Amino acid sequence: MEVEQPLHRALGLTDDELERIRERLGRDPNPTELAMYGAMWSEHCSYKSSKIHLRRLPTEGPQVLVGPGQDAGAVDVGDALAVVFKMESHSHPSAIEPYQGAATGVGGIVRDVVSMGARPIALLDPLRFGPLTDERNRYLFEGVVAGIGGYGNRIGVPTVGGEIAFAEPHGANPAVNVMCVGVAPAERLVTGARAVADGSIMVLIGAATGRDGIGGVSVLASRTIEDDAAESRPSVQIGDPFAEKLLIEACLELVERGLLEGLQDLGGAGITCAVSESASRAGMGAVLRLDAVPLREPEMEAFEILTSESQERMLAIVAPERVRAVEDVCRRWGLACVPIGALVPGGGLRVEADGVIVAEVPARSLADEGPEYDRPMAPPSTGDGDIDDDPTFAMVTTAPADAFFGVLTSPNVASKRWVWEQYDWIVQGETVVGPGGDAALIRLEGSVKAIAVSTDGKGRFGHLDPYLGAAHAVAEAARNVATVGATPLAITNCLNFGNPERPEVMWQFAESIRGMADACRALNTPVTGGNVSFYNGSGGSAIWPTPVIGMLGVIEDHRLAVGHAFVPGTFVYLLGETFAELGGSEFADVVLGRIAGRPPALDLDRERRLQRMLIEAAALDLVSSAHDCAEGGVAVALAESAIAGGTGFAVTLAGDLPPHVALFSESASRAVVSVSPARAARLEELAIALEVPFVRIGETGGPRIVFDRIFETTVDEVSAAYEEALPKLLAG
Amino acid sequence: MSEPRPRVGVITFPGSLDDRDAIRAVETMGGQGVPIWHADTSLGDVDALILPGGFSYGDYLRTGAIARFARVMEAVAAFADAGGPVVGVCNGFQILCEAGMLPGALIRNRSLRFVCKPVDVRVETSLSALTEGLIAGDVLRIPVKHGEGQFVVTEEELPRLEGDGLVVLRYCGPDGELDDRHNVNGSTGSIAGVRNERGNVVGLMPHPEHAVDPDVGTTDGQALFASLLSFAAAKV
Amino acid sequence: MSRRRFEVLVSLKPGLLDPQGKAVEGALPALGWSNVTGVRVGKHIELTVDAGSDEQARAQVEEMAVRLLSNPVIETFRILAAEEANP
Amino acid sequence: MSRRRFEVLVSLKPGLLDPQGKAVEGALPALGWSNVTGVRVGKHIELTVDAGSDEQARAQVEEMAVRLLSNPVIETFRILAAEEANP
Ligand SMILES: Nc1ncnc2c1ncn2[C@@H]1O[C@H](COP(=O)(O)OP(=O)(O)O)[C@@H](O)[C@H]1O
Ligand SMILES: [Mg+2]
Repeated sequence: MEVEQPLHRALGLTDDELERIRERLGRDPNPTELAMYGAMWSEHCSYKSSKIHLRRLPTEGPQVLVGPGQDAGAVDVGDALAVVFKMESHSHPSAIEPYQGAATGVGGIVRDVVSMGARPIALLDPLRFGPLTDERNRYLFEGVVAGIGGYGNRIGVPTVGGEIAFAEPHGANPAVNVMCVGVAPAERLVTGARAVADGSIMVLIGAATGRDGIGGVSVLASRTIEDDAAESRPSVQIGDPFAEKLLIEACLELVERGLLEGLQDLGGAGITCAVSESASRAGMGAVLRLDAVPLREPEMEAFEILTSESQERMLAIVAPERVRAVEDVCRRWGLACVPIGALVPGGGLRVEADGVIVAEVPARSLADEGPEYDRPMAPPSTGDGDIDDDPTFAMVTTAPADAFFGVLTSPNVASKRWVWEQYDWIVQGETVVGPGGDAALIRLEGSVKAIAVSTDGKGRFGHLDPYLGAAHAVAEAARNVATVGATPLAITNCLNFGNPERPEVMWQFAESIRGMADACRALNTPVTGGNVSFYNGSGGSAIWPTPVIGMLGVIEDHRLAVGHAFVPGTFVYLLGETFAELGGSEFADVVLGRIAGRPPALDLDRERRLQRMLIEAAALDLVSSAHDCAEGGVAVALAESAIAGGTGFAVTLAGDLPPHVALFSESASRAVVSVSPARAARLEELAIALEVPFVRIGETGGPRIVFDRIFETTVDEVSAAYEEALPKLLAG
Repeated sequence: MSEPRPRVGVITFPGSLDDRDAIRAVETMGGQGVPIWHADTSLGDVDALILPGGFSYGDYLRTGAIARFARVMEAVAAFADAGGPVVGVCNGFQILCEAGMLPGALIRNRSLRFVCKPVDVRVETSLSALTEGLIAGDVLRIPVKHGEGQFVVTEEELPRLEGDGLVVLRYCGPDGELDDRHNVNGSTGSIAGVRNERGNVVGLMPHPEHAVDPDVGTTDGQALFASLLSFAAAKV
Repeated sequence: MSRRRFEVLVSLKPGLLDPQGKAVEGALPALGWSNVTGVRVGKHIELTVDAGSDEQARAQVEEMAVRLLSNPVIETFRILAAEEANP
Repeated sequence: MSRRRFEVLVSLKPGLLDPQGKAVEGALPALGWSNVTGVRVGKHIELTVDAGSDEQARAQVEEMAVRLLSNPVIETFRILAAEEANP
C-alpha cells in the first residue's frame, strides 16, 4: 500500500522547511498557511538555490535607477526618462500547452514592467527548442510563436527582437523567455521606496480569480516535467490579452494621475505573493479579506484563492481617500476594482474569510525569510572528453561552398522571418529597426534618442564551458548593441538551467554567474534584474546551461544608427582577429556533427575596444554598415550583410588559416564593417587609435558573392537558401 | 490667417491599438487629431473619422463583432449618412463591415498566421475619401499587420462590388501587377480596401498611419492622409 | 420562469472558402485519414438564458444569433436547446 | 461502405477561463440582454467520412477529435452524427 505523503511535502516543502516555519510561528501552521509557504518558498518564488550566487553579480552604476529586488530594473537614459526592463521564463507551462504557455508568459512580464509605472514599448522573445526534425518540437515551436504573437499583438506592444536556437537537449523542455522594455518619466517610477501609510487600502484590479495554476508555482515551476505531464494539465492557464490591454491602460492612467502608493503584479503565488511582498516592502502588516475577492468559480477554498495564479490581475496600494477615484478609472476601462484589505501596523499578515481568521503569519516570513541553500557543486565528469576533442583540428572533407550553405541554412543561423512576420513589430510607431538586425532600435517618443535592445544566449558554448558561455552571451549582447552604434548600459537576464539539486547543474550555475559577473563588470553593464528557471529537462537529462542576456543600450541620435545592409561601392573591413577557434561552433555542429572542444577565448579588454570603435564610428558617421560576427563566423556575417542589401561582395580572407577556419571560426570581438572609400582612411585611423586590429578584405557591389580562391556564389542564391530554410524545415 | 486644420476624430474602442499612431499621423499631415471614446454619444465637431487598427474586444467571437455595438457607432453611422468621411483601418475596416457600412467581411488569413510586413497595394479608384488625390494604377508601399484580413464576399455580391467600382485597393507587385503570390492574405480578388457607394466610407487592411514617418518606415501613407484631409477640408 | 441552456452552431456559408477547414483537411492524410472531405470549421457557442418561457428564451437566442453571434453576411447558424438547466 | 457527415463540438474545459465567452457575455447587456450567463465559445467542425461502416466512421472521428480537432490539454469534445450524407 502506498503511504500518503505528509501535506507539507505534497506542497513542495521539505521537512527542514516545515521545521523552519514552525519555529517562525511558534506553532504548527494550518493547511492554508502551509499552502502559502509552499507557494512562496518554492524555488520559483524564493530563489532559494540561486540567491547566494546571484549576490555576486555587479548591480551598481550611475546609470542604474532600480536594481534587482523590484518587479523590474530601471536605468537612466537621460532627459529625465527611465527605461524599465526585465526578462522572465515561461518554459514549463509552454512545454505543456505551447500557445497558452507562451501567451501568458508575455502577459506576466508585461505586468512586471507596468507595475513599475512604465509603459511597455517593446517585447523580445529568446526561445530554445529541440530539433525541428521532430514533429513534437515543430508543434511546440509553432505554438509558442503563435502564442507570443497572439498575446503581444493584441496588447499593442511591438515584438522587436529575440532569438531562436535549436538543440537536442531542449527537446524535452523548450526554453521560452520573454523580455519586456518600458519607459516612464524617472520621477514617476513606482518603486517599493514609496511611502505607504498605515491604513492604505489594497485594491485588486482586473480579472476574477479562478482555480488557475493552483499549486502551479510548485507543481509547474519547481519540479522537472515527467513524461506523464497529465497531472499538471488542469493547471494550464488561458491568457486574456484583451483584459491585459485594459489593465495596462488603466494602471498607467492611475500612475499618471498620481492615485497610487504602490502597484504590484500578481504572478507566481498570486495574492499571497503580492500582498506579502507589498506589506513586507513597506515594513508593515496586512489584513486581507478573501470574501471580497471576485471569483470566477463557485466554492473556492481559501488556499485556492490565496495561491491562484489567475492572469491579468494587479494589486494597487491606495490611500483611503483615493479609492473612489481609482474605482472610477477602472470602471471607465471596464475593469473590476475591489478593495480586498488594508496595510496595518506591525508585521502580521492576517487572512480572513467569512469573518474567520484562516491564516495569520508574519508577512516578512513569506516574502523575505524563505530558505536559502548553498547546494553542493561539482563539475560534470563527462566534460573533459568533449573538451579534448577539439574540432578545430578535425579533418574536413566537405567543400567550402557546401559547408557554407550547410551553416547558412542551419535553423540556428537561417532567417527567422517566418517567426517575426507573425509579430506586430511596428505598433506604437517608434520602431526604427525591428527584428532582423543586430539590435532592435526603438525611438523614444518625441526625440531623436533611441534605445537599442538585444537578447543573446550561447547554449553550445555554455555546455562546453559555462563560464565562457555566460561571458560570451554578455559580450555578444553588448556587441550587438554597439554594432548599431548604441552604448550598452545594463542587462537583465533569464537563467535557464536543469535541476539545482544535482551538483553538476549547480556548478554550471555558479560558473555561469561568475562569467556573467566578469563580463558585466568589464563592459560596465550592471545587472538590474532577471529571473532563474531551474528544473528544465526531463528524466536524467538537463538542458544546456543557458543564461540569456537582455542588453539595453542607448543612442543619442537614431539617425546616426548603423544597419547591417551592404550598399555597392564600399570597402569591406574585418575588425578584430580570427583565430583557429571552432570549438562549439555552428560549423563543427552542422558540418562535422560535433559539439566539442573549447569555446573561443574571450578577451574582455579587446571586446571593449571593439565596441568603443563601433560606437565611435557610428557617431562620426564613418561606416555604411556594420555587423558583428557570431554563429557561422565571418562567412555568415558577410552573407547576411549582402542579403540585407541585395548587394554582393568580393573578399580575400588572408592569413595562414585554412579556408574553413577563416570562414567559420567563431572568434570573439569581431565585426564586419563597410565604408565608402572616401572615409576608409579615417576609419583606419580610428582603429589604430583604439588599438582594434583591422584588415581590409574586399569590396561590395554586383550580384556575386566571391570568397577569393575559396568559392563563389550569388546573392540571389544565398538569399533564397537563407530565407527558405526555416519554412522548409517546418513543412516537415 | 492660417488655413483651418481639418479635425479628424479617432475612435478608441476597448482594445484599439493604433489609435495614438493614427492621431499622430493626422497631426504630421497637418490635420488636428481628436480622440473620441467608444462610449461617447456625440462626435463633437469633427470633419472626418478614423476607426483605427487594433483588436477591439480582443477580436473575440469575430473581429469587430462586439465593437460595432459600441455606443459611439450610432453617431458614426449618422456622420457617414450625412456624407462625412469615415475611414476604417484594419480592425476599423472589420468593424465597418460588421456594422454593414461596408460590403463583405474579413476572415482569417489564408495562411492562418498573423502577418506583419510592408506590402504593395494598387489604387483602383480615385472616387473615395481616401484616394481622391491619387490616380488609379498608383502603387503604394504600406505595411499590413493582421491575422484576419482575408476579404470575402458572397458570389452574388462580388459582381456588384467590381461593377460599381467599390474596390479601392488591391494587393499587387511592385509594378502594380496582380498575382496570387502578392495576395498577402488570400483575399477575394486581391482586395485590400473597399468603399461604400458614395465613396465617403472606406475600409482598408494596410496601415497608412504607419507609413507617414520616414524614420520608421515608408511614406506612401502620406498621400492617403492628404486625400482624407482635403476631402475633410472641403467640408470645413 | 425558465432557465435554459442553448447551443448555437455557427457555420460559414457554403460557397465561401474556409481556410481553417482547408488546413484541417490538408493535415488529415498525414495522420492516416485520406477518407475525409468537406471539412468546415465554425463556432460553437453555449449560453444560459433566463426568460419567462422556453419559447421566449429561444426567440431571444435566435435574435442574439442574428445580431451578434453570427455575421449573416458570411455565416449561418442553428440552435440546439439543451435539457432544462437547473435554476 | 458508409459515407456520413459528422459534427464535432469542441469546448474549453470547464473551469478554464474563456476570454471570448467573457467578452460576449459582457457585450450582451448593452444590447438589451441582461439575462444571459455562462457564455462559452468553442469550435464547431463538420466533416464527411467514408468508412466501411458507421461504427468505423464514428471511431475515426473520435480519434481525429482527440488527435487533431481538439486540444485535449484544454478542450473537450462531443460528436454529433448527422443523417447519412448523400454519396
Ligand atoms: N538572474 C538574476 N539576476 C539578477 N537578479 C535576479 C535574477 N533573477 C531574479 N532576480 C531578481 O530577483 C527578484 C525577484 O525576481 P522574480 O521573482 O522573477 O520577480 P517577480 O516577483 O517580479 O516575478 C527580481 O527583482 C529580479 O530582478
Ligand atoms: Mg513581478
